[in-house]
Amino acid sequence: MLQIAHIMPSMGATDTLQLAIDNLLSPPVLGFALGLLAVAIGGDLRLPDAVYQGLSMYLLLAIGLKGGVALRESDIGDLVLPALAALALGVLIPLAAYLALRAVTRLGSLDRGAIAAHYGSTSLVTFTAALVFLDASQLAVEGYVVTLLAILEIPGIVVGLLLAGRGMNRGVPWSESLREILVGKSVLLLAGGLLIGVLTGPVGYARVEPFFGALFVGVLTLFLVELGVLAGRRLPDIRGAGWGLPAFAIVFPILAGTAGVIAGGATGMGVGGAAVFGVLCASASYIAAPAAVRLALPEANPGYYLTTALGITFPFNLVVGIPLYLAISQEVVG
Amino acid sequence: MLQIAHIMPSMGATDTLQLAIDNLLSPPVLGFALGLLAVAIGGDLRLPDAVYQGLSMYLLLAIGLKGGVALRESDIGDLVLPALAALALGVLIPLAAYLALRAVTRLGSLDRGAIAAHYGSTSLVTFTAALVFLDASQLAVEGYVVTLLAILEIPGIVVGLLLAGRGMNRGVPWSESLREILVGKSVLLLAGGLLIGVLTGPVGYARVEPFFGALFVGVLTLFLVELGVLAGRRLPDIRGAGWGLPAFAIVFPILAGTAGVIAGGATGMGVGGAAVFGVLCASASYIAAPAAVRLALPEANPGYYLTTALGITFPFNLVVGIPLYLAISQEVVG
Amino acid sequence: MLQIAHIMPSMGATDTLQLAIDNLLSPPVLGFALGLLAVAIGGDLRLPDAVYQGLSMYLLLAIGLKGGVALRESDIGDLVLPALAALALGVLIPLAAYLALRAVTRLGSLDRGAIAAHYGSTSLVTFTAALVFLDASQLAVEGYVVTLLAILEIPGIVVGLLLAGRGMNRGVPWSESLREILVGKSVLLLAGGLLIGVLTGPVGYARVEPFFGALFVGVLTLFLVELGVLAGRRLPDIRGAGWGLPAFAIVFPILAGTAGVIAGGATGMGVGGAAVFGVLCASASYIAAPAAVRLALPEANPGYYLTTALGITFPFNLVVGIPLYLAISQEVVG
Amino acid sequence: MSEPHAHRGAVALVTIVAEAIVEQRLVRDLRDAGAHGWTVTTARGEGPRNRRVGDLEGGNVRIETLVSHATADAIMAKLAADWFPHYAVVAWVADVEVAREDRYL
Amino acid sequence: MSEPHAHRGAVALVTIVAEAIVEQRLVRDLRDAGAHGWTVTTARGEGPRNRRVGDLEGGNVRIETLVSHATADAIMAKLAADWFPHYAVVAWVADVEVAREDRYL
Amino acid sequence: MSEPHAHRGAVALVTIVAEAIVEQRLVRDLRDAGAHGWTVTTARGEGPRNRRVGDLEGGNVRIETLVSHATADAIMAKLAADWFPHYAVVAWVADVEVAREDRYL
Ligand SMILES: Nc1ncnc2c1ncn2[C@@H]1O[C@H](COP(=O)(O)O)[C@@H](O)[C@H]1O
Ligand SMILES: Nc1ncnc2c1ncn2[C@@H]1O[C@H](COP(=O)(O)O)[C@@H](O)[C@H]1O
Ligand SMILES: Nc1ncnc2c1ncn2[C@@H]1O[C@H](COP(=O)(O)O)[C@@H](O)[C@H]1O
Ligand code: NA
Ligand code: NA
Ligand code: NA
Repeated sequence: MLQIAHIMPSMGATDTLQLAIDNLLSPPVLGFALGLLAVAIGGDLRLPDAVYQGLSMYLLLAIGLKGGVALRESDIGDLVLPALAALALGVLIPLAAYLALRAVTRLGSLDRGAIAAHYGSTSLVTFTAALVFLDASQLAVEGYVVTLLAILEIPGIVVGLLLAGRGMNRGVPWSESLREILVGKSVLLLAGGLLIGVLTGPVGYARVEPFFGALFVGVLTLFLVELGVLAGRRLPDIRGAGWGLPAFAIVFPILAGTAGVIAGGATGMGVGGAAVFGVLCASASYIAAPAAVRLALPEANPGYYLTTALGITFPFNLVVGIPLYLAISQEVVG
Repeated sequence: MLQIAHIMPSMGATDTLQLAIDNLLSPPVLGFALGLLAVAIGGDLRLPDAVYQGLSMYLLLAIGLKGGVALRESDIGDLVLPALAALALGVLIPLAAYLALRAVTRLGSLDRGAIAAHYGSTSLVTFTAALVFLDASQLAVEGYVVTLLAILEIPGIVVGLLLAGRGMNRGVPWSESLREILVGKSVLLLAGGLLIGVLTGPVGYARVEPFFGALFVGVLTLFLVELGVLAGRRLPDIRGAGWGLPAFAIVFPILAGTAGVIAGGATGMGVGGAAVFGVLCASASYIAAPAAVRLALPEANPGYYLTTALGITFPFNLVVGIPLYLAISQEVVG
Repeated sequence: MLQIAHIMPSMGATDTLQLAIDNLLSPPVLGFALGLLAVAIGGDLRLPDAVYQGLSMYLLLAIGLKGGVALRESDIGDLVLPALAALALGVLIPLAAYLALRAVTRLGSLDRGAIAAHYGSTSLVTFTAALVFLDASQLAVEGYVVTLLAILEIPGIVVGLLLAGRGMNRGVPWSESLREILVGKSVLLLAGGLLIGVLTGPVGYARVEPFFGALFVGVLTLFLVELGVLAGRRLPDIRGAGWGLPAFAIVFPILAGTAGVIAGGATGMGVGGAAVFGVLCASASYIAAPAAVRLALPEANPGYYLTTALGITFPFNLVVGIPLYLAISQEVVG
Repeated sequence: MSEPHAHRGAVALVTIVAEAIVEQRLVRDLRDAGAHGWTVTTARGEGPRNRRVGDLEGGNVRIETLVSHATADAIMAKLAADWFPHYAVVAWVADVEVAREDRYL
Repeated sequence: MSEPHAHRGAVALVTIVAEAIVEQRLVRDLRDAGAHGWTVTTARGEGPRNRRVGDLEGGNVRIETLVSHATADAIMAKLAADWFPHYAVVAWVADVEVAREDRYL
Repeated sequence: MSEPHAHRGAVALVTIVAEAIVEQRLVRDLRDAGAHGWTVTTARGEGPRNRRVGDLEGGNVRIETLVSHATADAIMAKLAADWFPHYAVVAWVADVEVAREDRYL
């Protein structure tokens, strides 16, 4: 059985449609669907809050650890260009989002900046789903991609907040809000995990792998049930928003994702790595960014930025985006 | 060591007494005993509520997943007759319980219906303990047994509520209570897990097996410590109930279990499968049923139905029942 | 990779400095450092309370189980002398601590007794970190060491409470406090785990090993992040305490640890076992003891006993002590 | 709650403790009675009756709602009629002062 | 709590916040003082004293009990005598209205 | 909270329910306003506004602080100025009796 598990996908690896179907039928994606379903039929599948918090801490630390070990293995020279590209896109993507939103929606600069902060940052879960997907497709991924995730997480938020400009909450300087994010759980655990991974290396990691490695996909599945519930609760808000916002939430990720794939290829990443880079650019944050925006831009309406990021873009990337960016990568890079 | 772990039990597989002892000394059963002991000496081993909720959600989803994968592997044709038998017993068992209780207790129809609902439904943990037990004894079990669990869960509750008849809470129609159960966590996770398992199949399951499969017995052990505490707290209530109720809580499961074994054999199940079918019929629900009964029959006294189902029948099945139904199955079916 | 993981350390096994570095770079220790760092930069990495409680219950039960299985395998004859030594040191160490504190601090007998209770008892996490460390260094450890942990846990607390003498809370007799500890979670789970392990043996344990065994180091790492936060919060309190208390918190463990190593060797334990015995004697409890002291000696100042036990001695042992006691053991015993 | 109240603030804080399993229904009744919002915390407890299945269902919930005194009376009446007879429910009302009273009336 | 109270309802709500470790003992004292029930929620907090070991023991518990004013006075007296001097405990009393007052007296 | 209060106890209990994400800032403001201690419980809830990101950030926190009436007024004023306009915050004040009033003034 396990044999099959590892051979079959690799067979379909060239056939992206097959991969897309495999992805659709993977436990994490089906878990997300279960969460949506539960909301649809008026049921409740929410994890206890403490468990939800604990699982998200586990995911952040685990992905950091894995990335740190891989980073240690990989040649820093190879990382320089992709890192610079990540920084550049971390600034350009929120700018593009801000302008795109002016074109397709009636939202004020405050809400546009708030949404831009989300698309400028990245989604950890989308990223990890992509890794699981590529892992099944047996495509190699550069060890330093988690570093790119860490690099992409913050700048986009800062740019978004700056774009929102005058809308700031007078009470607290937004630099303070930024500080609160930088020392917040998600950044600390991700960066801390990276550091621990680099320091402990494969030898040390081998001893925690049964916990932080082997369980990962399973925990992710459980976590996605919860995210499905949260996303499902957001969907009703879309109606109010007109056609502009949903359109943006689907079209923009494709454009940003393509840009990411190209940038990845141009900076020397392989097919797998460039696809993941695309996913990073296409995904919208719904953990770090909402917290930062809520603190710095309380007047911005979460009904807009949460609904687009979590309600539309996240499921779109999970189901369509990830295989799509790989297909693009196979065209452009492969 | 692991070798032994897998050979030894199979050796004793024919010797049911040996199996019964193995069962008694298995971590889950000993964990349950630890919970009882803790209550006896006035200690406290309760898990934090959030952890308890999280673990039970894990168990439901995990058993559903495993069952779904197995169901996909198994021939639907073989499932038809056992499924019909399950439906039939789902109606007959609560009826029998209701009548038996009139014979041996002084309880009114309200409380008798409430108890009948519990014995008509099934206990997930007893079921899983049986799987663990048979797994150790290396007896094959049909892949679709989890489906039978799902089929048996609800009808018995409905029949019990109907039998309780006029005792309904005027405030809310009991159909409403039923709806609340159907979209409740336990049904959603079990059915959802089945669906995910069927869709993702062995390939997808292989990727979450380290979490949902390998950890199962360990998590079950931890969970049973908690159930031991809860059961231990219920035991004092028995005294008040006279001899009728405890007698029912031990004798009825044996009869229902035997009926289940026979039905299993008659519908083409093997020794292992028929034994599990017996366990399903013999076990009394203490998750779905208490919730449903509490919502629909608030006037019924939990001191009766919880004490019998969780305080007496559950430990009896766990320690004596499971090996007993297997022995019966080896007689009748093997 | 795994090969390396298991060969490399053994190569360095003779070179203790190498081992010390390996220890410093092991995930658990780095996790602890991450927790300290988080506090230093004003961040928050605390686990939800329910998760923290759940993890500590897991660690206690897991270590008990493992110890029970090992105990069953080991010859009781070998256990007698070390057990007696443990009892003796369980009385002598708190006495020595009490006197040492009079020499180097101005604390009253109440606070001295409170601190003595902590150093008389032991720290489960330090003990397990030592096991992980020795496991990596491939040194054999007697199966019954967990029994010594259990033996050492309580007497030291009792002696400390007695030494604190007249300071007792008039409200509740301290015997009552002792009872509350004996039926408290930590003792029940550790002793219960031991019992379950002895009864179920290797065959039963093999079925829960993926949960209670394989995950252990990973869970310990997560747990140590939390302890790092708690320890970090305690550090500021040290300033107030003058030089005497911090000096005690570092020098006393070295002396007690050396005594433990010698006692271990004298009672027939090997290099690894004697080192662990040293760790048990050197470590200060921060779970059972603080609870007992808080209940029986409410007037004692937690600022003193928690800061020394958790804020200083724990990290010292984790980083310096464990390799040190092994080095001593290699001198004395090897 | 039937007798009239002299000199009291315009807003009442109704606190209800009930077995967790009925939370959804209870909240529905609160909304029907005119409450615009509520705060829920999970709780546990003991009482003279102790007939709940809380052990298995996650203990109790503690629901607070700021409402007008009229709504408070309606809620207490509803509880007395449909809830107290059947469920493990305890409720009390306190006078409180709030900012922006109108939000709760 | 010693001075007499004018025009107050028959039932008092006593709220006690204490370090979690003493919950069992505190509840015992409440029962001894005449309380028939209580509701417990887990809490955390800060105070001027901050001497508890809560960090390691699961923070604080917040215990509410509806009792007669006489019992409330007894509880506060007990707290003042045995608890305030030693433990991290804070308590307050409020007048509340309940249905079925007799249940609490 | 601006109008004067007649015959009230010396201590006020201010209860604030807010989205969890702002806990740290809120506590800071409480301290600045003169509160010496507070008790926090995690909560969830619904309200007319419902604009918080609580779902993703762990719901609400419920903060209680025993303070002098003057401090209570200062807190409510601060909330009205900086918090109500932007955040999902609800607050109320009740008169309570405490032992050792001085601890809170
Ligand atoms: N006198 C009381 N004060 C505070 N809470 C109470 C009181 N009596 C009962 N309760 C709460 O109400 C719940 C149900 O009480 P009962 O219906 O008596 O089982 C208990 O679990 C407590 O949480
Ligand atoms: N003024 C206050 N208002 C509300 N809760 C308080 C107050 N002071 C202390 N507390 C609570 O009582 C606990 C113990 O306080 P302390 O004894 O000062 O450490 C704190 O953790 C808080 O939860
Ligand atoms: N009338 C009310 N009574 C009690 N709590 C309320 C009330 N209205 C709002 N809340 C609480 O305040 C939070 C924020 O409310 P809102 O700003 O309307 O979203 C809600 O999640 C509730 O927990
Ligand atoms: Na992005
Ligand atoms: Na049954
Ligand atoms: Na010690």
